[in-house]
Amino acid sequence: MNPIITGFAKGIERFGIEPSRVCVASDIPFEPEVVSHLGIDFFHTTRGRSIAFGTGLKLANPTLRVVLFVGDLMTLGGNHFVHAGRRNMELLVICVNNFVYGKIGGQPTPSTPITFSPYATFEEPFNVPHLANSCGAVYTARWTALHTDELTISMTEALGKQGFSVIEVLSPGPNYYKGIKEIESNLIDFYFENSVIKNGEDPRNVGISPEGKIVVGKFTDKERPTFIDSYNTQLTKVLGDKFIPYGGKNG
Amino acid sequence: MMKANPKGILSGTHNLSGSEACVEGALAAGCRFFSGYPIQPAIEIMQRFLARAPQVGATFIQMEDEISAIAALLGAVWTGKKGVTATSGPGFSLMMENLGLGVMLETPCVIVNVQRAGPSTGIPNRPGQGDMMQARWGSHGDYEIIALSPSSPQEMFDFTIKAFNLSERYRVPVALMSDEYVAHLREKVVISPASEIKLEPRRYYEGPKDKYLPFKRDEDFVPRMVDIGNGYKFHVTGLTHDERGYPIMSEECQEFNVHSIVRKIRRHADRIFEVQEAETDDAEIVIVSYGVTSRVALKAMEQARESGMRVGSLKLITVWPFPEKRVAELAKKVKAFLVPEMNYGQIVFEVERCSYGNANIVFIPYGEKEVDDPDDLLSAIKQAIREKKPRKGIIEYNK
Amino acid sequence: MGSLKTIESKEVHPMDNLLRMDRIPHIWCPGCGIGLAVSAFANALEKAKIDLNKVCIVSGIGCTGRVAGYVKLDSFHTTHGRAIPFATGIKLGNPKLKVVVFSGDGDLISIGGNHFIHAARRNIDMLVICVNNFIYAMTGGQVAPTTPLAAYATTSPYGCVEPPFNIPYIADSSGAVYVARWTALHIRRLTNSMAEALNKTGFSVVEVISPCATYYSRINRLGDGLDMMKFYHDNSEIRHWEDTKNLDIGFQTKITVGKFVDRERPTYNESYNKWLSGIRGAQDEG
Amino acid sequence: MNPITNGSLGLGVLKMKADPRDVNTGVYYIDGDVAAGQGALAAGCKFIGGYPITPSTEAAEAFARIAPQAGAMFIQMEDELASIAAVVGASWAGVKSMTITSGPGFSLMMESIGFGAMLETPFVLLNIQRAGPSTGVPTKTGQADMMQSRWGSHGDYEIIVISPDSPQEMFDYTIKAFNLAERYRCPVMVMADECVGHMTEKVAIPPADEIEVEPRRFYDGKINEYLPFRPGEDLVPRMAKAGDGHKLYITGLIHDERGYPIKNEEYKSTYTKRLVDKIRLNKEKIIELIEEETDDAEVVVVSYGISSRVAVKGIEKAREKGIKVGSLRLITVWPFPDAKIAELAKTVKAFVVPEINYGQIVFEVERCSYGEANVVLVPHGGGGVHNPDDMFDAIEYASKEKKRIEGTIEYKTRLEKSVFEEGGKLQE
Repeated sequence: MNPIITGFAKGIERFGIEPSRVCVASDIPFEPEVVSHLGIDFFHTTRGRSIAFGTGLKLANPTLRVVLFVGDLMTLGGNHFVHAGRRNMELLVICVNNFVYGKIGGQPTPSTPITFSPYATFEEPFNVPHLANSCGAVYTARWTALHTDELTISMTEALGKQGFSVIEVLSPGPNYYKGIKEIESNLIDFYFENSVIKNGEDPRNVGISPEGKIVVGKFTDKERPTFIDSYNTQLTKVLGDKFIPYGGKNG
Repeated sequence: MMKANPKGILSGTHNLSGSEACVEGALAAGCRFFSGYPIQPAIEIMQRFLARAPQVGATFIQMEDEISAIAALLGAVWTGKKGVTATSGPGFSLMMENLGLGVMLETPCVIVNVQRAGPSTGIPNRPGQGDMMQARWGSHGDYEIIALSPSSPQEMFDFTIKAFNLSERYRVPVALMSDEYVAHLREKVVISPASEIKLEPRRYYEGPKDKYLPFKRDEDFVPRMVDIGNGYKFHVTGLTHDERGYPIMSEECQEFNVHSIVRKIRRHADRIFEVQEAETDDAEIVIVSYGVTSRVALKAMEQARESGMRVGSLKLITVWPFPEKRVAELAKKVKAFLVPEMNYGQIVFEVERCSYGNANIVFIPYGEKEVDDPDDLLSAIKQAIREKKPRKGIIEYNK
Repeated sequence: MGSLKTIESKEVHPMDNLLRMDRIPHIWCPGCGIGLAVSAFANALEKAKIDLNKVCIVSGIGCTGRVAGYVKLDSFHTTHGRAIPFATGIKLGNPKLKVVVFSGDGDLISIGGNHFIHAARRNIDMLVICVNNFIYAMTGGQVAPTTPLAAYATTSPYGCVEPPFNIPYIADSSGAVYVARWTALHIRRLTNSMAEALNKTGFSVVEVISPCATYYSRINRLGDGLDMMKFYHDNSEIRHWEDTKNLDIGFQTKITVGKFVDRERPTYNESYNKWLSGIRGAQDEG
Repeated sequence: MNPITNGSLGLGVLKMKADPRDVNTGVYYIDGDVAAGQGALAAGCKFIGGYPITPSTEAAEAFARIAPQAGAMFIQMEDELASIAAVVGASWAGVKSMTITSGPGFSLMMESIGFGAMLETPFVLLNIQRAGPSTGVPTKTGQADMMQSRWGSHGDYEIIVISPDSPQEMFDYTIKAFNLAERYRCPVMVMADECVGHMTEKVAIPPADEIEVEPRRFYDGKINEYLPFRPGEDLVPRMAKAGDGHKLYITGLIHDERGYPIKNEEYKSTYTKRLVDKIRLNKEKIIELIEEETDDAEVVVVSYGISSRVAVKGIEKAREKGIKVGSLRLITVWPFPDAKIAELAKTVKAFVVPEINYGQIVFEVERCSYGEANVVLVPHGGGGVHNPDDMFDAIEYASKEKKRIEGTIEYKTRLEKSVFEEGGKLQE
């Protein structure tokens, strides 16, 4: 987690947004000290609901910059993910992925690693950038937690994007690996060493499979009207003067 | 009743945690399907099942959330498998909608809830008993359900089998309301030989194929089942339906359908409910408890008896249906009921209701101390004995 | 419905053994396309030559959700959005069955969107028939995640502001092995597609664009069911193997139909069995 | 809106009037769902997240039509899980928010209701009950989610539930629900039903200056000293909103006053206790009842929602026959008026409880009467309302029964007899 938060903090600083306008909703609890250091508002939501929660925050106060940290491979929140993408809600989703566990050291044995695996290894994982792209995200990128510079650049760029942006970060999740320090450090190195940067690659080709390299990079960067934009456009068109455009200074 | 299939039964004496015992119980009961989603502190049940699945040829799936876990479970049960899912507080809340579907389709299945401290995310790795009322009332609409509450790994094993038997017998989802403490507690568990484990077979329909009515009730008021894929071509729906399973949107059908679902359990409540009593014959104080708190209750009772206080214990094995009659009977004899719970008052309201003002009710809420410390209970017993006048309402014990 | 007598007639319609004639008449409005989809499905069942006793159909909630009640197979009408996980359970409980999920766009893509993408990712062997009428019809014409931009619905009284889902694209990108789209007009091609998909192993999706004369076309003043059919006739373009990302549907724009994806991937059951035998092998060695 | 947030001021001062821009003053002929939408608007609600479900959709549709002109937002989310999560989020962004649903959607919302209660988030949930369980009869009425509203989420929490019985009350009590939610910083549920939701009646919307609105009780102290969960007056903490530099840390885990998660059991027992106590100790201020002729009554009809309107017929008939009947209508069903029932139980012979379910609130009445009065349940499975004759018969029976009977006496309705005993045919 830590390299990601560092990247995030640097992103906020470089982009130059007032931290108090940044609001993080997350499935993963942050350390209180970290939040206080970042100077943001932080909401630890129920599992999987952070994107829906963030949608509420953003719509009720469009001046906020809402960032979501999503763990658990979006399993519970997959639906909120695809729909927020479709609406092009102005949210930045940082998807912390730790799923390739079964890959290291070959196949798992029934007694040990699989029990730690958040995902049974006989299932194929999502290709997150492709899914995000196909449901309409305007920005998708993937990095490992060790690509610190690239991650910071991506965070800075994505904070400035108008629309649904997704950054997938491959990183061992602390919850599943408690007490197995050895694996944790190995895994993160494994990701880094096996990755290859291919900016602008078609997201459909960046699926992660047990064979081959992990493709990282920035895959999507496009423009689409956000939810609030199209809301205002459509309603002004229909209602004319009677409509109070949404998302003014005070929401 | 029939005997269990020896395949998959680890007969003998083991040192198992509650979670492991639960899985062994499920396998002994012939359960061959598990669908779940990882959640603390129910994760061990899932892991154990996954580890045991290859050995017994069981099917396991980790779904995308708890909603789909229970939906998949219901689907699997209709193929003829016995199935189980395990979860905890937040997951249990997500299952509520499809628990209602299970009730409406009268699908036998077992839902293990390893209760943790709530509400919301609460404390994921600490025990609680805050979902007891939810088990009975958590889904919308009227229904009745069976809930069991084990207090030890041995009971996790036994009650899991009992839960499967009850669910097959009455065609109703059964909730096994365990808690983090029991699920993680490691104790001796005796697994009897298969020949001594009695199982309730599924109540299959045995008539001509074209005459099958999925919701026609037999003499016990329970409808008969068939498996998918055998040419019965039946239809079932979550809408209010008649005997054929076809939806009819009328108040008569609603009365027929839903009242039958409620009656099915209420009519057999006396047969379903089970309590364990200890020294209630001459007791002036009776501790009503369930699950892990009953361990403390028994300890407190013994200590109190040693110092000459006439204390008895009523341990609820089935929390739902609630043993109304037994509590009402006891209320007339005793001075007070003591109800320790790891929540801020749930089952105590039921005890209050069923004692009809005949006994004082003392409630001991979520303790600050470890669950197995009987001190609070002992001093509450002393207080209750000292109390001379009958008092209405729940007296909350002050530490 | 329940009190209606079974229609007694000496003549037997060829569909009679596939439909629950004691449930007819059905609840769908005149001009609706769901009946056509059901009829195509019934024909496809015959065409696919599979044992009808081993086919089971699961529906969710909504107009299309009622399909399960009219098809004479083992049929389940489940809760809103949960048809796919329910069907997953059936498939895993008894892998010999052919499971068909027949439901609407709101049910499968809105509330059940998560189950949809996850079942596709797992490649659970089932056929999903998604009738897309661009609106929530059963509840009275609310905006759906498939409602085209600027189209009207009761909960978007000033025009829909959200871009719609492109169902084949989302199915494709989450891993479906067979994806096709037809309108309710393309009965023959639809039947062929369904028959083909019934014999396909893996997560297959057939999207059926269907008119909703009562809500979608009435609110948007598009005429009745027949007018919509006419529109489909004039504006559908058959383009097989088109890249799924180009399949967006706008408000009264061209609709691209065809078969877009047909590939092979190991199903969940296959991977699971492989995993099981791997473990069994390991245990035997140990 | 300009809430007065000076902590030193008393409660009375905190009350303010509705914003005239949000109030469509006038007399209308509208249904309950639409009235609830108007009520929400008048109460200052600026955000509704919903998902279509019969029979609650009209309320969402009504709000969707009026929202854009009032600077409010209506969004139809992808499911009920998302709707309620968005509503909790919107509330923390500083606006009053509401969600609308019915039975199955209500069940899906259970997890996040606990989340809302844990975060002490003010929001309103409108549940237009239909006949259940599961899909049941979507288009017809029921009252079987009453216990669910109190106990449906896991863990211990307390909640406020209001049950209106007419479109006018849908308007009035939606406003009251917002006021209570803001006052006690907790989710408040308006448990209406299909009958009330679809009933069209006269609804008078008063001028804005006659509508009392409770503004959000924002924290107004120094920025770095804000503690989101420090109990203030009546155990209720002050609220802040996201984006004001408070560096909020809000979690559904058990937390301390700062909002930081703690894993100390000891603290839990005091912290979550407050969630419960905040409502239990303020019970008398929250409870609203309508009591009629209970002084010398021998039978009291305890009812809520639509059942109370049907009960009136039975009560009138009984009075004509000389039976002394009183009526106790629960406006707030939760917290339950324990003390009031216990007090009445001493003087009356029996309670008659009509409910459109097979026994929910009747068990509470039974509990609180401590065996001092008989308790008669007039059940109805839903899909319609009671037959007033049943109501009368039950009252008559209750007034004649001499024996004290333990437990709830289930009155056998005409409907039940016709379905189960007389071999009645099930008809559409």
